[in-house]
Amino acid sequence: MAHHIIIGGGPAGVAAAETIRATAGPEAQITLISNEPAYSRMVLPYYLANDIPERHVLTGDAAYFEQHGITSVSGQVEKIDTQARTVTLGDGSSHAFDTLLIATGSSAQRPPIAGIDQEGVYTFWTLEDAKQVMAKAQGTPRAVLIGAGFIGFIVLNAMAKLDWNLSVVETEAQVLPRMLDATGAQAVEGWLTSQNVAVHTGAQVQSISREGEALSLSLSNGASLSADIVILATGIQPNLGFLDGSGIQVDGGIVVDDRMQTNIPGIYAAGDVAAGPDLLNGSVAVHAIQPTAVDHGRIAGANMAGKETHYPGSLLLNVLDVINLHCASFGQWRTDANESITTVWNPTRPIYRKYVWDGDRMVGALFVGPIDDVTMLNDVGMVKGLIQAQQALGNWADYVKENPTDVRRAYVATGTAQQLVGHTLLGAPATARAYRVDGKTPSAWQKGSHGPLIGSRPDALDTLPRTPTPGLDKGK
Amino acid sequence: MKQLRVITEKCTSCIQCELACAFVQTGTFQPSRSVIRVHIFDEQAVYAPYTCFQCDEAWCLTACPVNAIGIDPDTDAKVVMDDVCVGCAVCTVACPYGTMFYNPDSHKAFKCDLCGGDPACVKSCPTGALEYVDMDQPDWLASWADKVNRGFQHMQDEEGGNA
Amino acid sequence: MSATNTMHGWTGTVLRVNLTSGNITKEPLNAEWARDYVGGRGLGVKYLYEEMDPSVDPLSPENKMIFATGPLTGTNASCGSRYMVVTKGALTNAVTTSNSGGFWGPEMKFAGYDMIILEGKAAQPSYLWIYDDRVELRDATHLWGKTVWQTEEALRAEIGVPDSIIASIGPAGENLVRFACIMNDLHRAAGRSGVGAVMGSKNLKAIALRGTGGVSLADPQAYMEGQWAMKEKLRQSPVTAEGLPMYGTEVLVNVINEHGALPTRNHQQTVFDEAENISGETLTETRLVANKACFSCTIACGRVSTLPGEASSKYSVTTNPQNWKIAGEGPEYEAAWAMGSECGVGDLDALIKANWLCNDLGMDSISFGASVAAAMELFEKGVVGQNETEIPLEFGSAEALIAMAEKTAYRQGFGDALAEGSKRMTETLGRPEFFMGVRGQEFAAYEARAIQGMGLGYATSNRGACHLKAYTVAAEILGLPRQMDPRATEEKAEITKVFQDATSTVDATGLCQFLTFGVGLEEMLPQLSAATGVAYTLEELVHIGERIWNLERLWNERAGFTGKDDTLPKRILEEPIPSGPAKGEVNRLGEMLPEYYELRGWEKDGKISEAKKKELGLE
Amino acid sequence: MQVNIKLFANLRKKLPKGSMGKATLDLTDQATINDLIHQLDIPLDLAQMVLVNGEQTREFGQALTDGDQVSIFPPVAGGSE
Repeated sequence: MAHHIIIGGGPAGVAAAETIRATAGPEAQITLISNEPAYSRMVLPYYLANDIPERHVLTGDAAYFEQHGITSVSGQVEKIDTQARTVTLGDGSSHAFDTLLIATGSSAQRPPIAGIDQEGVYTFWTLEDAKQVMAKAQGTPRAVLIGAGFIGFIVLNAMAKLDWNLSVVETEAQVLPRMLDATGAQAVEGWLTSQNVAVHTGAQVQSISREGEALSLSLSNGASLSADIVILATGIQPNLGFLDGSGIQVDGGIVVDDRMQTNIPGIYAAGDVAAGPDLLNGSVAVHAIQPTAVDHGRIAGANMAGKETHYPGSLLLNVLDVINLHCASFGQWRTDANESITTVWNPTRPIYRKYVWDGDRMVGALFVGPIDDVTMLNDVGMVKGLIQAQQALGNWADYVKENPTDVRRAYVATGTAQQLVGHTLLGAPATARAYRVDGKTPSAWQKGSHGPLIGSRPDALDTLPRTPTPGLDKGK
Repeated sequence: MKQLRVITEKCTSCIQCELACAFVQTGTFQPSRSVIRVHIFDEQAVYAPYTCFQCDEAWCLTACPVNAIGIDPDTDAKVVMDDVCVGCAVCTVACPYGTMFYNPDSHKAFKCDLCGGDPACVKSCPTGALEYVDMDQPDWLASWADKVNRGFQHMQDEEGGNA
Repeated sequence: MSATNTMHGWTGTVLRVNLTSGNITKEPLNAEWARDYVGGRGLGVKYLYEEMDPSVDPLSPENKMIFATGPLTGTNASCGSRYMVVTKGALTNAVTTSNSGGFWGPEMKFAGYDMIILEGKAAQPSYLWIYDDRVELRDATHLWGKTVWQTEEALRAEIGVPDSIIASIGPAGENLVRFACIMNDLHRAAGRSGVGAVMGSKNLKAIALRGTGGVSLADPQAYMEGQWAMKEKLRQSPVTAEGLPMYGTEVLVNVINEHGALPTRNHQQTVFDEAENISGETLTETRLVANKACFSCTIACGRVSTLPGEASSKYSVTTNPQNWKIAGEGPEYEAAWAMGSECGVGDLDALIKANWLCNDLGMDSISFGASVAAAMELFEKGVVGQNETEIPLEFGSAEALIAMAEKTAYRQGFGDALAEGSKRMTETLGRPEFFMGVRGQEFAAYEARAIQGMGLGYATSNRGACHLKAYTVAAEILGLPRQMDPRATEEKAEITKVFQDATSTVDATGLCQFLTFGVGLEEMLPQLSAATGVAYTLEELVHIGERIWNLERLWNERAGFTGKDDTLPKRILEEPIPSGPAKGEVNRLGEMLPEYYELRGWEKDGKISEAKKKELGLE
Repeated sequence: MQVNIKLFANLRKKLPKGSMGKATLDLTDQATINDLIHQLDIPLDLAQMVLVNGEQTREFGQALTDGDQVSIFPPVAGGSE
């Protein structure tokens, strides 16, 4: 039987392993090589915030992998030989594969700041990082977050939940430069200030020095910050170093086709390392986000198992809870050309929406608004649907441009849900992952039986008569 | 498997379904915490409750980084397990139907779980606009879309004329 | 939030907005008053009574306005949608309690308030934006002049919250039309007595709401059993399960007309020969698009009607034709009567159009229609001519009706006279006998000469002539709870008192009066008690209704009203009905009123006795 | 004898389309209101309000006379602001 090797135990790797098993059946030989336990990075801040215990961070454990016939190998891949079709690990061991998936993810960047290697300065990327920060934090420390990007903000939210005293320093002129435009960022910055988070944008940290127990940060804008903990969140880079000389094509990420296959047949890539098809424009791009990693893994897994499956492409999307301010972004939101955007901006709430149009199709969107705004959440999902389906809105596009907070009508009238429903990535209904924290079954109603809550309803109530509605065409 | 069917013609927009849903989800009447939402399109005189279809692709489930969403073997409903969900909200942007919600009190995702096979919304609908029946795919979306669209077309035809 | 919430059913918090100073405060609900007056109409009147001098000019800053919900508003109790606007009526100078459904009242509860009390007058046009505990008084200069529908659209866009619920006034309220109303959800009205004019006098254009809180219950399980039981009874009632859902209130056009009790051409006749054209049957068969429910309503009497094709352009609308969509709500029976038979107009399309105009411009379609009818009689009798009115105000003229709707809201030409309501208009023109109403407020759609009890109800109604404070039509025509002879005066004092008191209680709960066609206080009681945790008894509920009724009366006494105001126009008391089934009848108020006073325990002149005040805890 | 009948609300479906609820019926002499209701196939409990020449009556055993005007309503209600 074919031997499938997967490098990397993150979401992409695990999804691929499971998909191979489900597709190829019990005979397939699967090996998962990873230098870390299988866990989800984006969950680490919630671990930091004490929302979840450590075991909830894991996406699989030894018992689970064993039960699913996945050989788990701990180690660092040093080299891939595409001719011999082997991978070599740091301990010198070599493993032969029939198909290979590279899902090695990315690492945190360390910016060149004087004094960055001191105690009390942490990246927040790995489970080990998280443990270090948690060990260091006592009470409600003063924390400085360097880098106001997506990852940084999840950490920020966790620190805010813990009531830490927070400052944020961002080199670019705005926070969340890769998730929001200037107006959206303005909303977030105002909100942060109202939540007692000090925001320094357009400022670099020039040096970090020790002053007794505390750290002192000197900023390019002249400010000086005192901190107990400094968190570095200045971006990530794909883990590609071991591919040098392998002949695998790299362009920002590992370039893959719509089956997630690299330029070398039988070798696939997925997740943060992969530059895969973009849903909207046919190009390839790295979308280093959780849902894309899982999609990549599933598509790669199916193809590795011999079931030819094509990926329509990933949609760049992000979502954040910034201390109860909800932010979401989709697709190509970057343009500011008046003719192709529709915006709603209410600085006091704050509420911000931006839709980007290509003709009568929506190709990008931004949302900022209070987290308790249930209608916005509704619209966020529907806008995702409109973009994903590349729905031609016809006259409804004009309607949405005139009534930007009324997406629902257009969504319904254009039959977008109808168009999306029934379509699946792998040509079959998705299955629930078998790995369950604490062995929980995803069964039924967790909030207790709702029978008593809703009371005993008389059976006959089903049949209240109602006027048969003649419908609008009656008058025609 | 059984699914919710909405008969838009029968809906009067009374939102009894939302109230029942919020009540079983939270114990109080707060429609903003309901995961069934009645879309009221007054200009087209079309009203319809709308909630998760328990779709085959289960975008929420595959996107969840902690595997907090599973499939209830009894109902096929995709259910969120509160104690596993971390509230990252990724499912809310992954779902293309607008039917994944976020509870601002608990900071958890929440969605229709079909009440374990006895949906409170169906129970509370006074006009029979909601049914819980065997269905492969939701079969009412097209007629709903058609109604809203026709109403809109009609509106546009009338525009400009002195009504 | 300042008040701690230990209450169930009630939110426990009152929002107070002083429009003069811009001061916004939250205070705990007076729990003792809440117990004794329940909510809505009762509690609103109690606060108004305690806080305000009843003799002030209703359009002065000294008048207060209270938006009050009941403990069942916002629950899933069938029809738990109501809020009440309590203030001194611009039309009547009496206490008024104008009730509306839709989604606004529940949203106010969800935002966390049982009541909103407005005081003073804003320096410039303003609106209130309430998102849970965040309350802002904002400039509305840019909204002033907009119609109700435009205001809702513009405001919703401006605040960026699509599901916000808005109550607003239209041009009629801004221009202090005496019967301007407050509209919410485009087509729902706190309709009568000029509450919209009071809001306009305060420079308040709108109150926009978004609430994400909930209504909690003291005993959820008992409550749920109670609400199921009431729904089951409603399902069994042919009125609430079939009559109202199928035909709406409009079905009454034929019913009342067949009884010879449909006031026609300013009460000159009581049978309308074109009744069929404007009936609920015709509306349903030719113009109905859907029926629509208010929040939590299992009846859904609301009519969504349409004006297709030619019907749409039959009568021109000069103001804001861009507002017109393919479908809108109404007309309800009262509107169809006031603008229809009372004006002699038998064209349903004209009525739909005039009704939408009233909604968009924000005025009470009953008082508007009845005022036009009075003007038509003035025109017919030559008191006014085309020089004054520009348009011939002939009975039956749909064109005149529609033109006057626009002119009245903007107080243009003769519309300025109409905007004062028919009492002031007929007095100014020297013919007060053409005013058909009580305490300055025009009658509703039931001829008091043909239905005797309604005459007593109109004459004693605290907010001026009104069908909603004692709907004896239910007994006298519809046979609910038992059939009474409409032409007889016996037992009418008793049924009027019983209905007045029971209705006061229903109005205090937050529930809709239409429930009473299928259920009574005994069905509401378990829900009310389980929601609030107050162990009310049926006797107490009746007693509460009586207390509310008497407090309103006491308020009116202080505002200067006496037993002399408990009367009906000369036409109703002295001119026999000329034709039809009720031919020859007059209203025999004199036979009923003394008995009524006695049953009420009042003095012979209608003054509330000290003993009664003491019994009800009013002094 | 002949009586003129008017049916209202959903009782109208008892008569042919387009009749607007109105008809003139041939009845045997001495026919009562009950006979009429029976002939029209109206369930008794739906004949909530019966008016003979504008007067409500519950005396369904009452004999009708030639030329009477009979109106029959099912249970209905109304009255809103």
